[in-house]
Amino acid sequence: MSDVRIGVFICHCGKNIAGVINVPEVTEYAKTLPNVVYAEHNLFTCSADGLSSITRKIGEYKLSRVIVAACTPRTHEPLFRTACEAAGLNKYLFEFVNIRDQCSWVHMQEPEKATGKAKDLVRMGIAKARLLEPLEDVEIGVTPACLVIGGGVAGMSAALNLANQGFEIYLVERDKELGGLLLNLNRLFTSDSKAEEVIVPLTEKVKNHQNIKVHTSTEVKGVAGFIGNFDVTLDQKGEEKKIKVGTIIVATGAEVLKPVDQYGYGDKSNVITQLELEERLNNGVGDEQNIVMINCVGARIPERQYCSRICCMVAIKNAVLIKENDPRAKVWVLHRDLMTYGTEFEKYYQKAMEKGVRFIRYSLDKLPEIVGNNKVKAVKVYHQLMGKEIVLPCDMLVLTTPLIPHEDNQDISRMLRVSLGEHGFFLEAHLKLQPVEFATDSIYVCGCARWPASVPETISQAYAASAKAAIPLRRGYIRSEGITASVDEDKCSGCGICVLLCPYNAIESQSKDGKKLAHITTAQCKGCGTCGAACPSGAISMNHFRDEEILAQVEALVI
Amino acid sequence: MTLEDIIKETKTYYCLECGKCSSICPISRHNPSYSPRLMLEKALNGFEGDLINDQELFSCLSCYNCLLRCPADVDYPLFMQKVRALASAQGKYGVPAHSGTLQSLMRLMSNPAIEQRRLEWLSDEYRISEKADILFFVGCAPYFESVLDFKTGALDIAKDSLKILNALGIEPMVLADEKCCGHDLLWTGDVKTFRKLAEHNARIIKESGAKKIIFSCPEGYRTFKFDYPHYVDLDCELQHITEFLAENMGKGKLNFKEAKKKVTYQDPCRLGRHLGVYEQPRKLIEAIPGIELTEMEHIRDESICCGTSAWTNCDAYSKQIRTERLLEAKATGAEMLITACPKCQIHFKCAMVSKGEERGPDVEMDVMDIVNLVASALGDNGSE
Amino acid sequence: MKKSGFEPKILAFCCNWCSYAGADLAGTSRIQYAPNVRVIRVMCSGRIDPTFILRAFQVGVDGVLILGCHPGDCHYIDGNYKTARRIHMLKKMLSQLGIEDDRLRLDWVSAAEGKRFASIINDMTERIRALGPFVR
Amino acid sequence: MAVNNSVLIIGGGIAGIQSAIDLANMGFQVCLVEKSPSIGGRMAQLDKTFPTNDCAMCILAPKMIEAGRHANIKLLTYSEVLAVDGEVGNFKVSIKKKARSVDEKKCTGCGVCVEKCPWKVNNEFDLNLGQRKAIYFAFPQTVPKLPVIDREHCAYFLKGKCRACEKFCEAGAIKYDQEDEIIEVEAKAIIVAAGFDLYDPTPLREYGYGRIQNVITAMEYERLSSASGPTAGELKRPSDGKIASDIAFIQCVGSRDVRSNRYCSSVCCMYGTKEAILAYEHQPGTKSTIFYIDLRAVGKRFQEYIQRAKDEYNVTYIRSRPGNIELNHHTQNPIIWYEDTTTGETKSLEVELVILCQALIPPRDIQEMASILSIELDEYGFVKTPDGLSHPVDTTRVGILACGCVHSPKDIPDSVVQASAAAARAAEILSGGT
Repeated sequence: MSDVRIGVFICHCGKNIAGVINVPEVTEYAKTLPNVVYAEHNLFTCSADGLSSITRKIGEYKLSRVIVAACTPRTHEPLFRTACEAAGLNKYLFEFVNIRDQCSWVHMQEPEKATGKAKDLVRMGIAKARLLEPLEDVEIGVTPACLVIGGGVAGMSAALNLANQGFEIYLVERDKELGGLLLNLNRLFTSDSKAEEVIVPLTEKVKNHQNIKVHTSTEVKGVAGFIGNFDVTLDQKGEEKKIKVGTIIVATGAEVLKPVDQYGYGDKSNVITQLELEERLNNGVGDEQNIVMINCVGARIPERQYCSRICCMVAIKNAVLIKENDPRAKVWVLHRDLMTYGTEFEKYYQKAMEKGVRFIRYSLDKLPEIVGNNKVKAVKVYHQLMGKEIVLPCDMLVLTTPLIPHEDNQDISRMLRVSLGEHGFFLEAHLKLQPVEFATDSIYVCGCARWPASVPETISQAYAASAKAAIPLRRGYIRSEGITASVDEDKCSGCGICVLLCPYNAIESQSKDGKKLAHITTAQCKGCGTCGAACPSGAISMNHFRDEEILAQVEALVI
Repeated sequence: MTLEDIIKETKTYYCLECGKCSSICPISRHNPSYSPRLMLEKALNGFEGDLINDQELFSCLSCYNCLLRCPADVDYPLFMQKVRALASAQGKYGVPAHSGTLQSLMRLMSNPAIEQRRLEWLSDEYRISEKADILFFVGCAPYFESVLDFKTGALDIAKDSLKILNALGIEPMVLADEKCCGHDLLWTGDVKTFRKLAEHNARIIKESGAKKIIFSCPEGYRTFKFDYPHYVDLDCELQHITEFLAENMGKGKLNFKEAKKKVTYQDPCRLGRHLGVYEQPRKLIEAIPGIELTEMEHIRDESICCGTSAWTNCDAYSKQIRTERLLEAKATGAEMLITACPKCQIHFKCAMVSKGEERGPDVEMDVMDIVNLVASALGDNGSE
Repeated sequence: MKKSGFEPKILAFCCNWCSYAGADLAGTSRIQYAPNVRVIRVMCSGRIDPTFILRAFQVGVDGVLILGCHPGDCHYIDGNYKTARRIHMLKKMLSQLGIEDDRLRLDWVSAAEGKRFASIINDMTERIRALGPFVR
Repeated sequence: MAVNNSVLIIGGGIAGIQSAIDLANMGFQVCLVEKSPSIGGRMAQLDKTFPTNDCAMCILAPKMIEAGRHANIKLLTYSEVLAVDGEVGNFKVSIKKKARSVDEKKCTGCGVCVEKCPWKVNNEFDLNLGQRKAIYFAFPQTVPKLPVIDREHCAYFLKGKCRACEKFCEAGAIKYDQEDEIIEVEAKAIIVAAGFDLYDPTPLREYGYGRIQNVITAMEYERLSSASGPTAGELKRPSDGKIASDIAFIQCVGSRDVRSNRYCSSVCCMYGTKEAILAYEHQPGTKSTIFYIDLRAVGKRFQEYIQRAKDEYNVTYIRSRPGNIELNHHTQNPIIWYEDTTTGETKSLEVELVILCQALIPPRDIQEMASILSIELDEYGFVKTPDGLSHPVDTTRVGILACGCVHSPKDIPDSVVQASAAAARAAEILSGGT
């Protein structure tokens, strides 16, 4: 440690610090501490002259560590790091000591004690600084191609957007046709335009785009490699194909629940789902005069608690289409809450009311009942808001069922090492601010694979996912801070505790010359240090927060 | 007109079933089981029978509170008017007040054979013309005076209206064969008779050549303005006397003598919420020197109804409503409650005439029509 | 064994994203609290190795505070849960060692809870003051 | 400043910030224009966010700092767009940068000036529930960390004396004579992320807002509930500072109503529920009643959130839209009149505090903005999308995109999604596609 040369810069922050803490005294004290070869105090260390002074002194005094005692690292650390780099000092050899936000500002009545605390904090900072090691930010190259899994409106929109930005796209669809769920739909709310008016032109653009390689009847069989560099194995009807991509977008969509054994579905001929109704409406409606729709069949129940977001609109839209086709027809929508959120949906709901569609609220404790043997003749519903039972004549009973996740979401999540949420939809990195990202970099999600969504919402998410994917693709690399964990392979016992603990799946057990070892994909490590804390054999060190560094701080607390 | 037609015309299909109407309905407030929303539900779900046979179908005051607040744009008062027509077609008229005397009177009136002598009260201290641009529509005041067993003061409204108009140098026409405007019949569903009356009035008014009609009764005014156009065509300017006076006070020779009084003012539903006349009456009251106007807690479009309308379903709840309103008036410290509708005056006075524990606390307060107030304040040179 | 004029030395580990930010907010809001605590910043409370805590007591620190994000808020998904488990176990061990339970405290402070941070510090300081110095 | 290959973003709320960061990270030059003194927008005013109860500032601040520091992002706060010429590929935009009366280069953000300023003014960030100085930071975590002199209330600008801030500023950053600047910016594409304003419930007189002290708006509640708000997070009701333990929330105030806005504001059912949960967390045992029409909980984990509110946080939901609120003159408690729509009975409920879940409305200056940008608005005054189905973030003018609540009310995740979507569309346009 003798060769370590530490420079200490203490900030007055005007009167913010100097008004309470005796800054000169602290500066003098710092000078007395081992390895400190220089110390000064400035009115504002973050000001232009403050920063240039740091850079200058590093040269003059051949400083190998720099400490600034000032406001807080959360806002100013990057600034001072740049000042160090300007003088050719590795930015990880800088240490920040917080003597304003956590000292002068909170002990204004006790200047002596505040000054004492400041000394302790500076001493602790210096203790850590002695042990600091230079680190490099990690840069991993990114293969300039993107794999989009799922050829529905989500996948195609994402693919097209990225392709138009000039990137190479592999679009993989397991069915023989592109289009996904929309292929089975008639008209789309709220414009009532035909589904094919959306899907056909989109499919054409995708098929004819030079940057997009479409693989239909194809499934993703395996994904190896790590972020930015994936080796993907595709399986096209038994025929394997290997591709290399840098980013992956999961757009596998969802499916509509079949309400087996509910309200006579499956055994009564005139009971169908909204999805089946779409087909009928597509081929010109029948002459049913009394149509009853029941919403939330299989949704918002204890077994499946969630609301599938779009079903109310699906029902209302189909009800409107029936009324427009035959105004004399009677359509009742039995619901539990009408989820026509926002401007457009609420307006569409009003349109339905104008057309004469009637809405009846039922509650979970008194479900509607069907009347009739091989056909449903009537539906009995307890009208919650009238407090009485109503019998509705019924020629056709339409059940509105939720979107549910695909069974094989499991396989994909395992292959990509991304998580699923409680209901089996894919789990985003952060519900509020990272809705289309996974905790793992360079893999993204959009559309109904994530959560039920309308067509415009799906397209927005698709674009959002391609925006995220475009970042590493454009840069050509992914950079992450040098503050990551590393394994000392001699110490590692290969117990695998760290593998289980890592929230980012950055650690995996690899066997190296017969010995099981923890291997950290630095690019994937976010530097939380959970692994380091748990490693029983002290093999993992969390750089910049290494045991020695923290212990040195601890020991320096008490003289 | 079928129930479905009514639903369309009144935009009942927009109902969000939110119940806001009920929670601001003066009837529901005192009779918790009365729910305008439920009436609409019955219609929307095809329970026409229940709707028509519902005793409370005739409870609605058509006070317009719900209409002004409904978030879904449903015209409940009109819905009531129309559904009551369906009901009356099946002989349902609700519970007529004063054993239906007034309704019979109106129906009789519609008989062309009848020759009214309804201008007997018109002594020569009032000046009217055979031909004039302005017509004063007297309304049913003269009849009320004789039908009801307590001093309504209704007739004085007619008299004082003329007195004031004369004071302004106006000698209006008054029609000897004017008939009931039909308001009460229309609102109890007797469209047939209403049409007869409307046609009669329209005819004689056209013949009279009147250009402008002045009303002292907001019900007549409302009926001529909003309902007649659907049944007859009559092209006249219409005004409530307070609007007319507020307009002409300045120019005319209306000068008032000092009248020391603290008064408060009741916005009648029809003049206020229906026709939007809030300012003119106040302007008029404040024009009288010495008169101090102190407002009640609920005024203008939040004003509280006098508790009954169209002489039907005048029950304990009606009584509670008007007693409450009188207490609110009293609370202002005013000596006198001024209103601008003969019906309001009658109902408030009635509330004070018939007392008794079960009808809530007794209230004593002078009630007077704005027209009487203005007339009483006229200086001598006023009516020269 | 309350000693007059005894000023406890307390060590606090704060995670970078929530509790450290909360401590800063106490500063920006000028909330005054006891000057007995020295903060060591780590990226995540999940980083905190029981050794750190034991070493602190070893060198004569009177009390140790572990402050992380509220459950569910962890910037690193669930680091704070892991900490909770670890500290729970450690506390058992300390009690076996006869070290008073109050000397080690785990708590949650969000980046918006400057006030909460201050009151935890004050409370901790008072408890340790009551316990007296840690002398072994 | 004339930058090529750049995107101009109007609005520095979470949507604008997200678009900016995404584009900047893609390597494009971005100019982010915000009319208030700091970025952060509405989210900065919120206490916590549903359904995770993440504290809003904890998750927002890092993004604000990132945007503030990013080499590819030029921040223009306290600035307004005056005119836009040209077309997609080369828009010419002139922006007014209002005078802060503070030298950005010299100011270190230490805040001594604010401390020393003797003049207290109502703080609009706290909806005037609290006070700030005449020279002030919009809120503690502002980006950039620069104070502003509120010239309407500064004694020096009013009376020509004081100069306290100047005297104590050791950095010598106070510039009373600073003037508005006009800045010309070139942009290939523009993203409108102007956000929303909040409906003022005063016109709905039946609810007594402004007349009954203990009837407040949801945003006022957010500030009262926020640890860094005017009451340091204590739910003191306005009339007497009593901590309210019996609260009612009224949904659809200014929403789903022909007399104000007929659309649904999308987020009120959820934020109402969140605020009820927070009330309980602040003071366990607190009772909340939420009046609603349809309980619109369509997002991920929303239904579970509602369930938890019922099971664990003493929240009751009543399906009804109250008709009016009266005042109990003795207790200062609001009395809510409503119909229990399941029984048809008209009832009243007396509580200690009523929170009106106010609607989200288009920014009050949207008309002006629309004419400057020559884009069309929909019937409600939100930005119109020509093909809402296939092009959800486009506007009626090629090269101008829109995201977030300026399109229609939506929650934070949906806004963030649209923000990134707009960034992707802009990138597409900048790459020569359309």
